[in-house]
Amino acid sequence: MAVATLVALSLGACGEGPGGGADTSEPGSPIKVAFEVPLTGAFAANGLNQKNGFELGLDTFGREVDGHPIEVRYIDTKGDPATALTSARQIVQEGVTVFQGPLVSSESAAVTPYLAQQKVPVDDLTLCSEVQLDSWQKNGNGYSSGWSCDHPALMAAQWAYEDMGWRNITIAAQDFSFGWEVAGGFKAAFESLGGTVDQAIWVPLNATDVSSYVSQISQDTDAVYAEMSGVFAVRFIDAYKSYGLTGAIPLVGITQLTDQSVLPQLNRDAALGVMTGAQYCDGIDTPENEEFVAAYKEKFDLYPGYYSDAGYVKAQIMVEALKSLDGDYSDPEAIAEALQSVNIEAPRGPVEISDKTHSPVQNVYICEVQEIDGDLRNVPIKTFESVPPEGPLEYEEWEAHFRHDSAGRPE
Amino acid sequence: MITVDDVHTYRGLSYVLQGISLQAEDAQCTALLGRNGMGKTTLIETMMGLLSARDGDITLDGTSLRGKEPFQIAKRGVALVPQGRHVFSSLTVEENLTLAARGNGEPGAWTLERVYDLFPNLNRRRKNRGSDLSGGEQQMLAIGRAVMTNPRVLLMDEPSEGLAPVIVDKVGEVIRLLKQEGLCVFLVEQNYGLAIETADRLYVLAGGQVVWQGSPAELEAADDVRHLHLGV
Amino acid sequence: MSTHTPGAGAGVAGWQGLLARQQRWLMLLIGLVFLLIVSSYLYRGGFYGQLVTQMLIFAIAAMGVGFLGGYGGMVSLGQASFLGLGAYGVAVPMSDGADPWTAIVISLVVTLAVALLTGLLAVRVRGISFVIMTLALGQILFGLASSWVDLSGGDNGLIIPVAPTLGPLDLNDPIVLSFTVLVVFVLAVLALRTFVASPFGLALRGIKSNEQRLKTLGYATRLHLYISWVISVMFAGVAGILFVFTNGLITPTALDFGHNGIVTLMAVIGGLGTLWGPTVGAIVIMLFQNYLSLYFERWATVMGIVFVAVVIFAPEGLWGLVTKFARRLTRQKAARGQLGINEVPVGDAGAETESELPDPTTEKVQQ
Amino acid sequence: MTTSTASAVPPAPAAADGIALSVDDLGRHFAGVKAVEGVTLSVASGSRLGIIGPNGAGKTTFFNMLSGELKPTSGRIHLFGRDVTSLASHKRVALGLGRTYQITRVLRGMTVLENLAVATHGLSGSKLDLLRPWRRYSAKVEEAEALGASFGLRHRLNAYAEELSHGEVRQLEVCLALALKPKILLLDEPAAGLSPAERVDIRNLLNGLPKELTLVMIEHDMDVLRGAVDDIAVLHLGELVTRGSVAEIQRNELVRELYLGKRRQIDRTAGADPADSDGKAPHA
Amino acid sequence: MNQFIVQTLNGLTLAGIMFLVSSGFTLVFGVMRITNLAHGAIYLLGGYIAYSTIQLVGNFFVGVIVAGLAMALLGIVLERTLIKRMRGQVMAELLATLGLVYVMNDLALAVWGGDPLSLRLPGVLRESTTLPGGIIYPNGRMFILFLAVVIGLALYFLLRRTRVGAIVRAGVDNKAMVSAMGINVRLVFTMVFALGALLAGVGGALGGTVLSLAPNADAEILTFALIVVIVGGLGSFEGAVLGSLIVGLLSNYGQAYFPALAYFALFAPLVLVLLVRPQGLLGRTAA
Repeated sequence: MAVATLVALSLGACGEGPGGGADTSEPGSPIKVAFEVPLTGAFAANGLNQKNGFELGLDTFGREVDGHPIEVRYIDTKGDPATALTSARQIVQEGVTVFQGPLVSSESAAVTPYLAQQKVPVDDLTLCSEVQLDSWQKNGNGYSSGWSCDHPALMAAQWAYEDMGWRNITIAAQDFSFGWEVAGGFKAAFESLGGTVDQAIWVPLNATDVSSYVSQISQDTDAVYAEMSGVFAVRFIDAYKSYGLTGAIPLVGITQLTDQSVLPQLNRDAALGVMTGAQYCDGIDTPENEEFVAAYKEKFDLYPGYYSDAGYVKAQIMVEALKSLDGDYSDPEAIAEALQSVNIEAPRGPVEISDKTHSPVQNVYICEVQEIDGDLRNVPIKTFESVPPEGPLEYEEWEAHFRHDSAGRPE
Repeated sequence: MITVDDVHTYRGLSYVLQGISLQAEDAQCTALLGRNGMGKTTLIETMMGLLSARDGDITLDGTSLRGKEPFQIAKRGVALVPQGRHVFSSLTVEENLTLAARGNGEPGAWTLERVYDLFPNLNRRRKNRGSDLSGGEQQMLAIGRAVMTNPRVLLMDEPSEGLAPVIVDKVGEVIRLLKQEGLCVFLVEQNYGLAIETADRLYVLAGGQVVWQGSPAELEAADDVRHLHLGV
Repeated sequence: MSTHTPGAGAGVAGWQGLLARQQRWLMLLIGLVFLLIVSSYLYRGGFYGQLVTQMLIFAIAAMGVGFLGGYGGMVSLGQASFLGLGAYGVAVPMSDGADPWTAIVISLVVTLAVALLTGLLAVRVRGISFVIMTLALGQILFGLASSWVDLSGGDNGLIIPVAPTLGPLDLNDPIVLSFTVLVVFVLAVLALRTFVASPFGLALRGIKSNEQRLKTLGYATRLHLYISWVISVMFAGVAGILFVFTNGLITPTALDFGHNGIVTLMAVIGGLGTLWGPTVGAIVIMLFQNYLSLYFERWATVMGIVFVAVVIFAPEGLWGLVTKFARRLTRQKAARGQLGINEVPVGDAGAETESELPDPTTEKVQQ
Repeated sequence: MTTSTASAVPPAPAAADGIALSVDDLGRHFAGVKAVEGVTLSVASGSRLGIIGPNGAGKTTFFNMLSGELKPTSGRIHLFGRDVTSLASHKRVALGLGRTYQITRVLRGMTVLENLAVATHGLSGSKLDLLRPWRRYSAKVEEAEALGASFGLRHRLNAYAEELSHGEVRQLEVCLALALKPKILLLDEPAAGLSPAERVDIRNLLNGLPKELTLVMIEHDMDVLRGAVDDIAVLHLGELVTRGSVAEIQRNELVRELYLGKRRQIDRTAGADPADSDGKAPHA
Repeated sequence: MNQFIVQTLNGLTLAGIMFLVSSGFTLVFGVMRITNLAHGAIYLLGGYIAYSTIQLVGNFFVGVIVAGLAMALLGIVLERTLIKRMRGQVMAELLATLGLVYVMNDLALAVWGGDPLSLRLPGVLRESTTLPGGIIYPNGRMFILFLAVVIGLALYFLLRRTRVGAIVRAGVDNKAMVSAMGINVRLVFTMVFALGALLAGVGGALGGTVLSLAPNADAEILTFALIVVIVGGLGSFEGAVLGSLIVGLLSNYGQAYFPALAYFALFAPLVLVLLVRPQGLLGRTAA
């Protein structure tokens, strides 16, 4: 029995021939794109939005470059770093031209060293860890087209201190690296301006009951800054209302807090007036965005969320870059270089990849949940234009905090 | 009338009942005697359907009980007073009694009141849990519980076990009363005295087979049987 | 070896024959694994080599379950968590800058310490309560791994950048690593075989059969079970060390309920109380996870159904079926030459014969 | 780990008074039911005591307290002059106590030889040996084989215990107890469930036991007891009713009445809370 | 102080949900000696079914009832087709239910996806009430606590005051004798298994308003239930009440006051109980 299966395995292993880089020399041969994305698990909604955005982007910008069809294979990582790594190994062995994803920061941290070692061109969405930063700076094979994790938080801190005049703030964040980066960025910027973070509440990813964390928020803070996503965002905002905080203490958050991936599930009264520091809001008033929102709504009957925009931008950058290569996709280094040199006008505004951090220089918005034509929408109330990844901080100061926070909770 | 016809029963891998045939008449007490480990309890459990016979048949008034579940056999009118009493320890005395109550509506049927009349001790302790009773009270309860189903056949497995003589006398009285009411009482005993005094017909079991049958007087006379198979 | 007793000879020879056959199996298996690893690295850059390596690692952990459950009668549902403990035992010191060898030693010490401590609890309960307790222990380790962020990195897990080197052997080379795993696996099999054949193993089977009786034969049964628990946990710990170096990463999911169940499943599907059962189970389940999942999305459903079917229809497990068949053949051969040798029932004794009604508080735990 | 259980317990002092076992006012209650009450008796080294009494008299409960499987609710137990009342079973075994069970407790999933090998390792440090195959302990294996052979199991050494006949299981049960070379042996109904022919085997087996072995034996069958024991203690309703030589007990009218169930009025506090069946607590 | 009261109320709500789940588990164990490891999966499935029902008919209470009934039905099917085949083999039953966990979770994944879902309470239950002392507390949680108490009392009445309850308790004492009294124990078993599943299903529907419904939520709740029954005593109804209170409160206080040690707060009672009273606080002598 054991022997039989081993033999079968061994035949399977030998039968499919040598692996390695994708062979794209033949005319009409496919460009192999691997897309790791969580389609199940806690991050599934984000993953699905991103996939939808990517599909719409391919529809818009083309599924074929110079006669080579773009062949996308989506791999469900379940939000689990170990799965992401195992799948990455498997798919890279089978040959890949461009690697997209993964989405979750811990997945990126797991996959990045392997992809760097294999010199695979990769666009992994968000820059959240020291591992990525080091790897991009050293190998240049990858970048994050979405944003660096703390980017919107840095500007939200500046806005909170300067525009709103808040001095004491409570932070509530999910207890994982994305949460650490976001909360740490907010804290670093807010404190460097002179403010105080009086309480930090960390919600474990496996928390059974989010509202028991909400009930820990003290009544005498100026405002709450929240990093919550998916069902945690829904629970958090609901609990915020039911424990009597809505209307009493302003709630500001990361993009995901009121992103369209959760907004329809929110209690209307609880959601109205919640503000976010965001790199994309569905209510951005530009032709690019209006076109994108209309197309997205037509195709999926939903308003696009930030992850939809991110998927769309990924496709836009990739197609533009591939076009610049004149049909030669044999050199991973050239592909990586091309991907990072594209400057585009995206729904979220102009996007340019920074040489220092390999993450975007782009607009950051402060948005507010408003009701427009009976729908809840995120509407920009302030725009910071073409902000570098370090935001209001000095670059060295930013890099120090960034490296520190990606390894553990900020103090 | 309950008839056991060439019954073979295994317990796990051991072949315990090796072809037993016997018969218990209505309004009589039929007793089965034998040493420890000879298969007496196995026979009772087979009759009640708690163990299934590999071969042979058991009939109640001509209807086969083969393959019937214990509760079906009980519903047909067979009741069990098990060895070790096994009263429901977490139930009160009254709950123990009413649990299986199946009044047949006839005058003279067993009711809670009649059981309490017969065993006044139980009446006094009716709110106590089964586990709080003494051994004798538990035996009374086990008998009371069995008759509350208004059975036609009563199987009793060593009702004298571990009881003071005066309680054993009480058991004897109850058996005689039930006989008078027309019940078919099938008694498995080690207590030679109780069996001799209450039974109308006796069987002796050894090595999974019936080795002797007869009346009490015949057994009193059969010294060799008593000595060899009963150690008496 | 005293086989002079007439009549006993056939049985013993049959048993030895079986052992000899098992040794041939072992050689064959190792040879095949060798071939497989080499060919997969040559042709596919290591993915299948990786898969085989993972199979062997999980087989080691499952052997721990098989040892305690199959021979001692105590089925653990926390083995993956102890595997995770071994892995974190390496990963935590290494992320604080320890060198790999130091980390391995720390991991072994930590796992041993936890095994010694939890053993005190483990030997206090039996049967179902034991299973539940191991499950709870596993969930607690899982909870610690995900919530003790400062140490474990939370849900991100910890990444291991380098594996140790030993003279010319660099475990950073995946082929070398795979063969190291193979060597450890063979050692684990030999250890298990030795343990089972020893007086200790004999007593353990006795405890499974009737613990009370062993006590009145002079055995401090809790001591035996305690030692077995520690051995079982150490199998998981060693597997965890190999796991973290092979994977380069350990995350809390590796310790969760699903993984705990899967390791137990490996031991049960393969056959509790058999030498090769856990390995067979590990191969089958890893194939389900990595191979069937390519073609059939609902592979977990199939795995669950297969598992339930094995529990119902082949409680001795897949390898148990094979040995049962082999033993029956041996017996038939023997029976031709000898008189009066019955077919040997394989597996556990039935419930003890008791001359009274079944009593729920004394019901035997069977499996 | 290296200290075996045997050496963990100091060797039993030779009982100066020549008493192997003594119990003093021993009692055990199960949730209000008295299974054993106020039993006091002693057994001289090398002597043989039979215990009789009807079912439910508390005999097995009494044995379970002697072997340490049940804790007494009152009273003390001394083994070879040492108070063992709260000593664990396996430590009493180390002091030289062996026992058999009424409901046999052989190791069913193992062969006869394996059963016996487990027993022969029972009191030696080798039981914790993880490395050397038990079959290579040739002295122990030979001892096990010899023991089996001397009690009629020579041809059944490789049979699984669950394949044995009733009588063979009884023999194995006694062999297991003897493998520990006990100084005192408790036998719980060794003849229960045996055919007349098998009873003869058991009687021969008992007669073949070493003379210096102290024996306490529960048995219903006076034929088995006759010639096997020096005197007999009678338990009834958990209490020690009388004790005397086999002949005395057979003559004793009270015993005949109790034991044979031919009751007339007996001069005892009738109606005293009787005991539950042997060794089984009502479910508390 | 107010903070403490809120945390206590939160802990009690959690205890209420744990009680619903663990009482079903302990009931099935007590009567049938079945360790149903799929109990958590039934909880989760109940939550999912409530979710879909509410989506469909728009009424929360219909969702809860449908979830309970659907799980009871599933319980009947499982008992009749699967458990029946392994009567009395406790370890086989346990392992088979472990296999079921994978099947049920995988099928739930296929139907409801891996995205965490949450149930929305209707109307006034979504509001808050200001309690004496100025504490604002969500009505929904008070409602869940209330419902758990009501269901608990109903169960107590069923078990202690009715003939059916007497049969169930008698079944715990001695199944064979109940059968010999002319009662169809098989039917009782099926009903008890169905009741256990019903409680888990209702627990899932109510729990889904506070806790997320997602893959792995089943393991989480199963762990809670197991710790509750180990602490309270396997098979003991009163033990489930006591254990739920202890575990619910400790778990919540742990999260609120010692977040890093929250898991130790669960571990501590388990270890203490195992060391001092392995059969659980209100359990009978260990089997």
